[in-house]
Amino acid sequence: MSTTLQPKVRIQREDFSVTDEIEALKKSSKNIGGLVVFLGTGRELNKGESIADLNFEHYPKMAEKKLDDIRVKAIKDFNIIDMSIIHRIGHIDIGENIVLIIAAGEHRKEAFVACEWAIAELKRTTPIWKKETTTKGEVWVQSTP
Amino acid sequence: MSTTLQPKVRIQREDFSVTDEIEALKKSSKNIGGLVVFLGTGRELNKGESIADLNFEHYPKMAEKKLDDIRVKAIKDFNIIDMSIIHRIGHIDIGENIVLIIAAGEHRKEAFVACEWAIAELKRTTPIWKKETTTKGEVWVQSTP
Amino acid sequence: MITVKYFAQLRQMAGKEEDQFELGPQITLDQLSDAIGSNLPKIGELVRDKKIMVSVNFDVVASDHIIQDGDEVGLLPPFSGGI
Amino acid sequence: MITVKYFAQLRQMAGKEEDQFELGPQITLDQLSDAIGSNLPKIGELVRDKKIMVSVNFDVVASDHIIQDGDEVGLLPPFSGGI
Repeated sequence: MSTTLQPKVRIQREDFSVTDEIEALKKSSKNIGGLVVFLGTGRELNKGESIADLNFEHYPKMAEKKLDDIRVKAIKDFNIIDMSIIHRIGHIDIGENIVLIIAAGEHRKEAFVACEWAIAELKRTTPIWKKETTTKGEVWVQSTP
Repeated sequence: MSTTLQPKVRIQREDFSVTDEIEALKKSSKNIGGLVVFLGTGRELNKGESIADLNFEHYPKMAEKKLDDIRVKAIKDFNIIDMSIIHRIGHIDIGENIVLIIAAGEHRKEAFVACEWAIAELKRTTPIWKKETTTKGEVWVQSTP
Repeated sequence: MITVKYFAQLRQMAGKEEDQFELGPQITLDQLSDAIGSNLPKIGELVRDKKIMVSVNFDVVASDHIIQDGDEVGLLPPFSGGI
Repeated sequence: MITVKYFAQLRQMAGKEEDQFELGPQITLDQLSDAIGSNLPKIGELVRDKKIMVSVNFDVVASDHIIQDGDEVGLLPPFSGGI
């Protein structure tokens, strides 16, 4: 388990450990009863095209600001105890982790709602772009719901 | 990372690693794009009572059968790729992991629905019982929604 | 022979994990509750009054279920798994 | 001075990550799109036709937003973070 205290919202090149991030979030409160985690990973296929690899880029400062906004709003609006959001950038292979959102609540219901809202909001508001490399070449992906 | 291949539905005394369970499930398909995880942990308070520790017991064979049924039904009904369900029994301290459900889908929506359904169904159908030790003594907990 | 399993608070009330009864090839749940109640009157009453769920061979059954010789019966207090 | 940042496909189209313009204390988005278009006509057109989102100082703005000298403007293709 990592002993360094890291910010709860991060954009980073390196992979993350889901277990370490959960254990870090658990330290927020002894009253956490339910954690809901969304983990997005690199799929091999998109609309029938075979993907060789993915590359993510972001708008520094703005992307972090939007993720911070999502975390603060989720804690306030859904009455959860805490939330972590981590998104990777750079080259990502098939099967690798891309994005992690953890919502920690006293009970499970609010954690499910907050986690599902947060990933939808991330896709809507956060300046991060995905480039897919397929057999046909490179494609900047348009938003998908 | 664990190299032993373990069943995807388990009831066990020892703790589990969320990361290891996710990585094991990822091996089901290269087409997994979204994993939704529910992790239940031991809270310090329940209805204002301070909890010293928790103890879970189960009905062997029947509990495993019900978890298997939930996994099979979730994969079929919600069109997810795979699911893991692990529940611990025996003595559990505050903050420790109790139950883990992972739903892996091509997309996130079906994974959220399947995961949330599975934990509700576990509580409804699976013969597992929780005993809380508080300052007032031991209490077998009645079902909560 | 029918095996009856006690769990959680019922196990603590019974002071044991199971009982075994010789009650013929087919019996009703009422007949079983009488047999249980001869030694454990409180538990017999809970079963008769349908205050607890009953499983037969690892599935919950309705109160009119006919129990066969060789079946395993579980007496199940309200579940509280998960969190 | 106003800094304009290009991202993703716009960065590839522009062949650079940013431009800087001296355009006075306050300008409209249309004036900025003309300045961008003088070197990068396609991108200038996308901005003028409101085909892409524009951020000013890290927040998305409406098309009538007035840009101040010193602002950082981001030209933002549709986002595709998450999965």
